[in-house]
Amino acid sequence: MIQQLERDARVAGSDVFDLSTSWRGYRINKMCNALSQAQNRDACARDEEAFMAAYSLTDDEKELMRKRDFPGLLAAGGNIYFLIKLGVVTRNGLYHMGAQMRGESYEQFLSTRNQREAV
Amino acid sequence: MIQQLERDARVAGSDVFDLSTSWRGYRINKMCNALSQAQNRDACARDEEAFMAAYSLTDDEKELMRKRDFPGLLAAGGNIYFLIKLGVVTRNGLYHMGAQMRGESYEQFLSTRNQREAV
Amino acid sequence: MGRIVAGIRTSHVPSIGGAYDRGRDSTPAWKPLFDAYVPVRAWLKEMEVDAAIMVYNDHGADFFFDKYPTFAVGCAESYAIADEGFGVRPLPVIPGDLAFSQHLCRSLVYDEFDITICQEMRVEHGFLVPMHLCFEHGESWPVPTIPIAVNVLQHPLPTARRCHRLGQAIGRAVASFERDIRVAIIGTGGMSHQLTGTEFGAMHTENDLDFLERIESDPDSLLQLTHQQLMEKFGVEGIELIMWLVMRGALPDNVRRIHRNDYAPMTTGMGLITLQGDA
Amino acid sequence: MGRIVAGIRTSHVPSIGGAYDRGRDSTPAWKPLFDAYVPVRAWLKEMEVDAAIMVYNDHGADFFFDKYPTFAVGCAESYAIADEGFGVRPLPVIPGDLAFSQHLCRSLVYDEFDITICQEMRVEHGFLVPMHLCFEHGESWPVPTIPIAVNVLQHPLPTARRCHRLGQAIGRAVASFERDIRVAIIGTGGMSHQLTGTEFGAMHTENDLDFLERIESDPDSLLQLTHQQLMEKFGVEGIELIMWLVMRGALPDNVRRIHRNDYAPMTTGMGLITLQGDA
Ligand SMILES: [Fe+3]
Ligand SMILES: [Fe+3]
Repeated sequence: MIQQLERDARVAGSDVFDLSTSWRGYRINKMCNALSQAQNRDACARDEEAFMAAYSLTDDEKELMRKRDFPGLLAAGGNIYFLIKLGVVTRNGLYHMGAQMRGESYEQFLSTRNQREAV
Repeated sequence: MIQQLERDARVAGSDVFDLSTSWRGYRINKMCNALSQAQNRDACARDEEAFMAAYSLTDDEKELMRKRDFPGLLAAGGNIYFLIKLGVVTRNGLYHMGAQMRGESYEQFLSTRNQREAV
Repeated sequence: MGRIVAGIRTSHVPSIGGAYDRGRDSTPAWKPLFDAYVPVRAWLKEMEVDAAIMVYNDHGADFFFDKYPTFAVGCAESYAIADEGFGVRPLPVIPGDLAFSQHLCRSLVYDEFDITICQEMRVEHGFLVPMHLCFEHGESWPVPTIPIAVNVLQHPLPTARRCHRLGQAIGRAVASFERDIRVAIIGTGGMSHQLTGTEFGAMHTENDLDFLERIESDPDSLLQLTHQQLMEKFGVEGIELIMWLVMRGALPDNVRRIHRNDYAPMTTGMGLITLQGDA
Repeated sequence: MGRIVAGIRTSHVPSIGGAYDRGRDSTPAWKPLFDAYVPVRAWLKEMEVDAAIMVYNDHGADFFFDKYPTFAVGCAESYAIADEGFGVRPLPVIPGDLAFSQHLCRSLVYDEFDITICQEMRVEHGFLVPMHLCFEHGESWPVPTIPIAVNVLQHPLPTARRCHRLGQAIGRAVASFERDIRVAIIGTGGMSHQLTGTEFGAMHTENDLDFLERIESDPDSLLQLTHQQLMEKFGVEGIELIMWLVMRGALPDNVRRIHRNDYAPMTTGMGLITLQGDA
């Protein structure tokens, strides 16, 4: 058996989503997973606080969500593919999230791309 | 690779529950699976016809269910472990079903057991 | 490093759970079964086990044929009691060992076992009957337990050899764990039974005794049996015995037998054998 | 007996789906990507393929971390289009080939792959983008397709070698099928991308080109790479490239390359390579 990953591996400044992260972020990801259904997207848009409470988010997790702090949600165990569903509801596309992770504006981020029209 | 099972294998007069059976019995087993939840047991007990319709049972499957024909439900692809849940709701315990499969009365079946009190 | 110090194989017949819940363990029909586990519980206490691994199968309580795994491993802090169709049994929630589960999952996947990793898992009689036979509980259970569910319901099932190899891989995973834990592994199910067809209730006591003998002294002779051969010997539902092979694979080759029992009151051979691996 | 006659590796970036649905395939930003697939579709039509196998990953559309399989194989008559969080895309339901799926599942399990068998499975961009890039559709799709989902989201992931071995086992399963079908296998995902952290959007075009070269001429050199090494070369999310190895394992050793393209407009290397296996 060859170990595939160093303990608490970080690659290119990023955490690797492993079982430890997944357990830590379970509530966040379960909430985001529900957003694959239209009625849950409506429920989230209608009353975000009640929606977060229904998925037992902790106070810290709720605060990250209220601030639309995507790097913070990732650090709390959010998985990027589940956060993308949250992005749809909160009108934060992947590239907006990415700009935030890079500490740039959306425009700054786009200016670094080879073909910024391929959004 | 060693083949584990003859095609359409029968063992001791019984079908083997394989992928073909599972696909054939999918509606029946999905309905029975729902009976793991109390509110579905109530729904089934309250209005069995509506419950069967909600799981898209065919007319033949509905008729087997109305007749409490457990050998028939097995032949239609029902899995014994899921049918047991249906047995709970319809008051047909496993040994009642078994007696039916053997073509015996419940009393006859019990009389063949080593310790009939271990029910 | 962890060590597997105890191996147990036991049936998990649901009616044992019913008898247990109704306090019928001393009736003439049930006493021969329950009495056999009194020394097992005492022995397990003496063995000072830190964690248990329960190799069992789900009978439709938490898995459905929409997405049916070959091997599913629990990876949570605790496991709820499933409703199997008649309400939730009055048993405490099962404590898990999260770090141990995570290590086990990593080790198994990197060892080329394609498990389904379950961070939510509700357990049922296949797990619970062996649990309350082997461990006492008041408000809680004495050891954290990791569920490993094996598909024995919907053919194609994992081969006997694959089950044994899974056991060997579990053994490697335990040995490479960072904490010095003492682990019991429990393989459940069987023995002979047939729950469908005109031979409903048929048992094969001779074959059960032969299996009890072989799994102790000559497990290799069982690994080449096909599912067809196993079902012809033990009945269609007796195929559950492949789960005993997982447990056998996890133990060292040389083991000492401590307890053995068999009892066949109704429709299933209720076998029990315990093995001590620190010989 | 079945034969794998075509192998395709392609990215499955979701924005390709968005561009497709909005009819933007001829804009300057998207034309270089979409144009590359025109000859691929013509070639696949010429190859007279009877069925396709799509090796992809689910990105949280139909699987959640409550029960996360390493390998999941579709075994149904058809597969619905999943809602990924923004409604259901206007695409026809995917036709399956039930008997072929059932054979594939039996063969893989008896070959010691511990798959999760899915009789209900909804497919998403990881599957759909390659589907509409490779096949034309009106009201329906021209070939039945079998989904095989690989865990590339939640580590531990299957090793590169295990993915390649899965491909080899798929090859054996196709060869032992009773019908003389011609099969295309499509391995999707990648190439380099990083969707988290301060290096969001980083691409590694040199490494992508090297990978395109090696998967054609020297796949063995890729099998010993660990996930750590792969992520360091291709970014954290670029690990999806392990799915290309499944496809490579399913093809004969000697293959002829037909098409090749790469394009990197935004945040992901969009690679394409097709191989013909009847050389
Ligand atoms: Fe059982
Ligand atoms: Fe992807």
